[in-house]
Amino acid sequence: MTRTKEIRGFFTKNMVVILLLLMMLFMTIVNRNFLTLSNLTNIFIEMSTYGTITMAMTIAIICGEFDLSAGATYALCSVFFLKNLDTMGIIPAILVTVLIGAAVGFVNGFLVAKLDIPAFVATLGSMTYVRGIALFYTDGQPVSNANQAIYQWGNGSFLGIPNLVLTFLLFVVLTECFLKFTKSGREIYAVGGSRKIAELAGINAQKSKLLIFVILGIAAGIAGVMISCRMASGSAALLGLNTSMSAISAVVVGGTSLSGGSGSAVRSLIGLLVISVLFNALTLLGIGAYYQQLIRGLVVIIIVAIDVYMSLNKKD
Amino acid sequence: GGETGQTGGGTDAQKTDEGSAQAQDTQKDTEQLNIFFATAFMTVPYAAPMNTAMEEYAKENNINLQMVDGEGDSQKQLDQIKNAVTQGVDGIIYWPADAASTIPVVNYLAECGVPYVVLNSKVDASVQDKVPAYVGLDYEMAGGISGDLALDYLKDGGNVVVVEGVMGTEAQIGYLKGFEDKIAQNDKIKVLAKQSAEWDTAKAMKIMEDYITTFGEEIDLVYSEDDGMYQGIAAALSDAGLSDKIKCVCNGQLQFVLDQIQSGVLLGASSQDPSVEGRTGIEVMHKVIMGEEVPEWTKIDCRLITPDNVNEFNGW
Amino acid sequence: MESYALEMIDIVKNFPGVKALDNVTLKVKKGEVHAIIGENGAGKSTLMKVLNGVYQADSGSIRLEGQEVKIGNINTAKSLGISFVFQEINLVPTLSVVENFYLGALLKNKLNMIDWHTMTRNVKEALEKINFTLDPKRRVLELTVAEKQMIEIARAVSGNAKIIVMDEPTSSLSENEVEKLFTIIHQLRKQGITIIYISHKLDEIFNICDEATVIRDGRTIDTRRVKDYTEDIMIEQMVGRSVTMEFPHRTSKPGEVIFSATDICRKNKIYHVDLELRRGEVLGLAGLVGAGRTELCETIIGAEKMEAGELRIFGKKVRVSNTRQAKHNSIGMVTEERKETGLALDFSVKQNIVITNLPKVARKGIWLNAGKEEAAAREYIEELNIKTPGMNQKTMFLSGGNQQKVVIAKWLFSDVDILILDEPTRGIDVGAKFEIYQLINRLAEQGKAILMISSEMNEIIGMSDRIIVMHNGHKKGELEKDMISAENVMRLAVDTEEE
Amino acid sequence: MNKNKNKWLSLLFDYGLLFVLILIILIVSLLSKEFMTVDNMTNILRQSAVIGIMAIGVTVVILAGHIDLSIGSTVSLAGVIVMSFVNNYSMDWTGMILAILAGGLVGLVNGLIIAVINGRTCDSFIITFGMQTAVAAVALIYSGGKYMSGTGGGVHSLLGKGYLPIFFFLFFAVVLFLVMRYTPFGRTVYFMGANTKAAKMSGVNIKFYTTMLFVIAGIMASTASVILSSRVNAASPTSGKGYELDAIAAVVVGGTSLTGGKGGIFKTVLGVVIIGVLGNALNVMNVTTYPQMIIRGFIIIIAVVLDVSGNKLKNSGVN
Ligand SMILES: Nc1ncnc2c1ncn2[C@@H]1O[C@H](COP(=O)(O)OP(=O)(O)OP(=O)(O)O)[C@@H](O)[C@H]1O
Ligand SMILES: Nc1ncnc2c1ncn2[C@@H]1O[C@H](COP(=O)(O)OP(=O)(O)OP(=O)(O)O)[C@@H](O)[C@H]1O
Ligand SMILES: [Mg+2]
Ligand SMILES: [Mg+2]
Repeated sequence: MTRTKEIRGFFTKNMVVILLLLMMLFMTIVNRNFLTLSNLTNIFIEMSTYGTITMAMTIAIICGEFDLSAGATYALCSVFFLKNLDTMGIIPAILVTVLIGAAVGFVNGFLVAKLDIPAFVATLGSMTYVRGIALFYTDGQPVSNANQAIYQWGNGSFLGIPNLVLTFLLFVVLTECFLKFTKSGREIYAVGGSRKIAELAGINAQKSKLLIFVILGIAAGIAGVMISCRMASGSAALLGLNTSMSAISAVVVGGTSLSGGSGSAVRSLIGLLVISVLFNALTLLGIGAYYQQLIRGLVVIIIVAIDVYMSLNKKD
Repeated sequence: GGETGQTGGGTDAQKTDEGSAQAQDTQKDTEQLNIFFATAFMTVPYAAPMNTAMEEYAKENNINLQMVDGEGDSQKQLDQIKNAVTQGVDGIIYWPADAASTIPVVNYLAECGVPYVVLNSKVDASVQDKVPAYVGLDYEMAGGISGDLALDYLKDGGNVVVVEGVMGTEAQIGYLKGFEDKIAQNDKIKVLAKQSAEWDTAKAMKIMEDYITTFGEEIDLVYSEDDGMYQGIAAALSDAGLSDKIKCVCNGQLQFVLDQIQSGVLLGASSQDPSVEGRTGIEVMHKVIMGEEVPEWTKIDCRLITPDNVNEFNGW
Repeated sequence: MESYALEMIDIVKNFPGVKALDNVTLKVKKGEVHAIIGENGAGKSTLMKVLNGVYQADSGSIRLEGQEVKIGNINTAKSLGISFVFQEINLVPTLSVVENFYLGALLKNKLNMIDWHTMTRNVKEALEKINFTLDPKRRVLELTVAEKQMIEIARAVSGNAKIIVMDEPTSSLSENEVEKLFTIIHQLRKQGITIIYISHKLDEIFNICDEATVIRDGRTIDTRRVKDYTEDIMIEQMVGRSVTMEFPHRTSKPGEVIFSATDICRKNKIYHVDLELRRGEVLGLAGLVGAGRTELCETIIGAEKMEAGELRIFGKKVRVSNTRQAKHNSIGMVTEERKETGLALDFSVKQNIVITNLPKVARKGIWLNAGKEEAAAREYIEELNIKTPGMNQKTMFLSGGNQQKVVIAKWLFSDVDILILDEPTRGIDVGAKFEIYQLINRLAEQGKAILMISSEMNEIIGMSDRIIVMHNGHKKGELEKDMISAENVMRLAVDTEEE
Repeated sequence: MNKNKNKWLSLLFDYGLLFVLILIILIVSLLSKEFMTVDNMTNILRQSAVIGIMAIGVTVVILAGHIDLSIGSTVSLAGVIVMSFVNNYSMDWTGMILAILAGGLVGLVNGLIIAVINGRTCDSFIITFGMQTAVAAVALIYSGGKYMSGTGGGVHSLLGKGYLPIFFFLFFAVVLFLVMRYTPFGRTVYFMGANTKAAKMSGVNIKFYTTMLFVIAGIMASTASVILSSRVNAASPTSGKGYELDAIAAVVVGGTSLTGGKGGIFKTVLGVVIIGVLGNALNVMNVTTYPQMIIRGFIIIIAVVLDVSGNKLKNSGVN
């Protein structure tokens, strides 16, 4: 009785991991290109930029918020970095870019934390104006930069692991540590779980909310630098159009509820992997783009629906 | 036909690195070629007839064609192409999302040794010389054809409004430049306003309505950068009862455009046939794989469509 | 001259439209247990929220051990050595017990990182100290209300607070846990810690308090040693008139069976429960906290999935798979958590009252009629004596007891024949309680069948025609009128032998 | 004295949007003589009709504490369905009915899933996002990814002409306004938004209501799409992309709270008109695309800041 319950609990808890493993197993059997180093590296490289944003999004979602403007910020930071790299020099350009990301995040945070604007609206507004600024700044033209140093870094690797993947993994580890072992991190959980109760316990919820948006902005800035290094180019019109929603879906597919108060970086990493592996598999299997899109939508619906349904029945 | 994005189906799963392995497990006697098509946008209407034409050619020539949707994301395109190379394809057709982001893709393609063709949009000038073959329209020339028409219509000068596509795309830049260069020859022609409708019919209609409000019958001519947007412009003009007073020129040969030229509402258009573009693209790719000589730039036929010759064109 | 641990002098606090505190003075002697009593809405909780800095007083002063202090926020209160057990549970549901214990004050190690190890150990010790076992790693959302309340108590007493405020700490505790709490309070007093104790249960006051302050309508009425009080004086001071504390007499006799439930099962919660309800009858549902009474009733009204079982209303078999069907079959339930499941706090009193039966205030059942709505609201505000500045006041601004009355009003308005009342008097002052008892009688006399859950022994014995006792999701027994006694109920409720 | 001041402020915030609207209209009329004409005003309303119909549909969902991100894709799907009939088979009525039913079906699926899993706001956010992706794909598959333009003629091509779009917009707005304001159904939706659990325990069939609300939003979106396709006499499988955000922006600019239970149809109409007037004004004043985006973003934020602080003031102010 309890045994079957335990087993069921295990499956419920680890549904996504099991799904990931099954998917990988299936792909390994049907397609010998799947389990190759280069394919797996490709999967990781692609997720490294928006994965970085996903980590910050995880923090925000734990705090009960999310950000629709991350993709626009990402685009703004990328074009800014590319345009100013030559005049500023690499390190200052990186710093200023990240600072711009942080500034956008601060505005969002101020609106949400101090003025009590729902994040959906605040970031919907900033999504529009930030992209407007990016487009205005570049006059809508794609920007490129021939700087070899950043290009080599963006496409180079260390000990066989691509630099971008390393940066991303570092970000995962930092996020996990921040969430688990720092006071600010734990306060984010408390505020996400219940803002009122956290405040009664003397936690400064406004500070936490401000912080998560600044972190998001910084992450978008870093991701902007990363993509610029990899592609040596950026486009205010095209970059990051789906990034925010992809990041949110990855977090949710990983099993973190949008209602806040729980979640972890590792879970989001798994969510990212599920989505990336799925994409990769569908492409390797030669599924057409329209059907891929259909499957992608259905997968999000099904995973989330099962997850929510299970978590509601878990109390039994 | 919803199969636009669909390709050979299950056979892809058995794809292997060496072409020889393929022959064993299929009943076909000749070796099947694997061609990979990395689209910038698979879901834009323009892509649909292009894909269909390519598939037809592929079927006729026993080619296994795999298409993927880059969703306008240059990084995604890079990764898709890397994956394709990992899988071991015989040739890659690359339709870049934007010019600037092509640098790392072309660098990679040049390095990996897989033959490739660039389709629809040019690559960044800095890597132009590495590209073995480009298939595409000369957008500037196309814009020039429309410009000539305008020049002809507005012999005594007049006022022009422009409805533009997504800013920063090669098409938008070329269409505008070609057109503006031409009408600059007559300094009595004035451009009153330019707004971007982002290739969207409904947005174009709104912009046209607002043009009508602002300038009324001061407008003598509308230049629509593409045919899809023209549908919205035509609707706005006919609603306002101005179809006779305000004339249009546009680029592209949507069936609707041909009908309107036939009935004399639309002055004329520069032709752009996505089917021809697709078919030429894969044809050139095929030739490149077979080791045949191809020109550096295979220009897609572009002519002026007028009521006299409209029957020579196939609408899409 | 005795030394006071806390003096709150001439505190005034205004809310829009409400003078919640009107020159309240409270003086608490060091090392004593001091009770604050008063009707619902008297201002007890508000006074305590002024003490912890959630609200700022409009005027007045606070002195701790003679020193005047300003309390701007809860952290100041904490640092001054005042800790709180709030009327509402204040634990973050998604976090573990350990983390809730240290909420806002997590321990860090030398590396400035969270010290999980030490914290877990400390929590275990703190829980042991109050004789309560619980895995500190469990998430709070998995816990029962009682367990949560015990954590709050353990948290408040574990620090080195000099003053501990407990605002109705026993309202969701079972007898057993109340005992534990009283033991703790005795220990604390021995250690010289001052306790402020707010409760509507007068027997508790007489049991553990040294001194009591009565507050009425935001004003201090009296402060006396508890031994100088009698229950009657206390009640009179609270309500401003004399009230008999006997349960009002009911004239009606139970009639025919109008509702029966057979073999009700709910997965892992309720096992094969049968019950019958007669017209004009009050059936008590007794049991310890967590016995599954709420769960049973939620199953009956279709709020939770019924695994097996059969419902008959007026002899006819009915299917109730959601709450709407229950209402249509004339069953309604006043839930125990009024803020969570009873009211839309953003809605006005009027809107909350009419919500269960909107067609009744609509012309032709389609168009809502403002006049009818107001008439209905006015009627129930008067009948239940709901204290509100007006029927358009948002219910979030009412005191707990008045909120409860609105929830009851809402179900009275729906005209159901079978009314389930889950802890109808929890957190309600004696005056209001009496009114609710009268109301229950009136409903019974009108021929309604009432199923009343209550954890208060007096109440369930005083009000019921018949009592069903539950334990762990099982029906343990049924007591007819002549068998009803506290001993019999307790014997069944704590019965540990399993069938 | 202080009380009086509060009263004025609260009045200002209550009708703040109306003031903002009047202010914008005044300023723009001064700057541009073309703006303040009957033609242009009808023009604005006609342009706003599509987003407007979507917005009032989604308002109902938002009032109940949910959200629907799939309505943009529903517009795309309904558009290609209706145009495929208008063109290929010349059966406008069949096409329109099927298109509207398709919208209802999308809503039904949304609603059923969310009802079955007892989804909260955040769950409907992500479920309808998945639906957005899936429905967009269905539109692509159905149309083969192609443009569909109409040949004109027939009932369908009339719906988008002249005053008809405005009529439909106002018609649906009035109907839904009356339903939400003066019927038990509407009141129950507000109650659901204010406290879903309490609504459930008060005998509201939450699952039924949730499903119905999404169906309403779906049908409104597909109706909007029929009008849109008629207006431009064309549809593409991506024509509704991003419309859901425009519609939701209009709802929140109008002052309906995303947490549910507060706001209403009238506010949404106001929000739609403000956004419409603003967009038109910027176009008429020949502001280019990018600065327009920047201004639009800030307007959304400012409108909501005003609204939220107004509510705060009211809750702390006179009752
Ligand atoms: N935030 C607020 N805004 C407006 N009025 C309030 C607010 N908080 C409390 N009140 C009012 O102040 C008065 C005192 O409420 P309080 O909660 O202190 O009563 P109480 O004595 O604790 O009652 P109970 O025994 O029911 O808990 C009530 O009339 C209540 O309606
Ligand atoms: N022995 C137990 N240990 C832990 N949880 C329990 C135990 N027994 C019951 N519970 C849980 O306690 C919760 C409270 O149950 P329920 O509300 O039905 O009790 P009740 O008899 O109505 O008590 P009350 O209403 O007085 O809190 C339920 O979630 C139930 O699953
Ligand atoms: Mg109280
Ligand atoms: Mg209970």
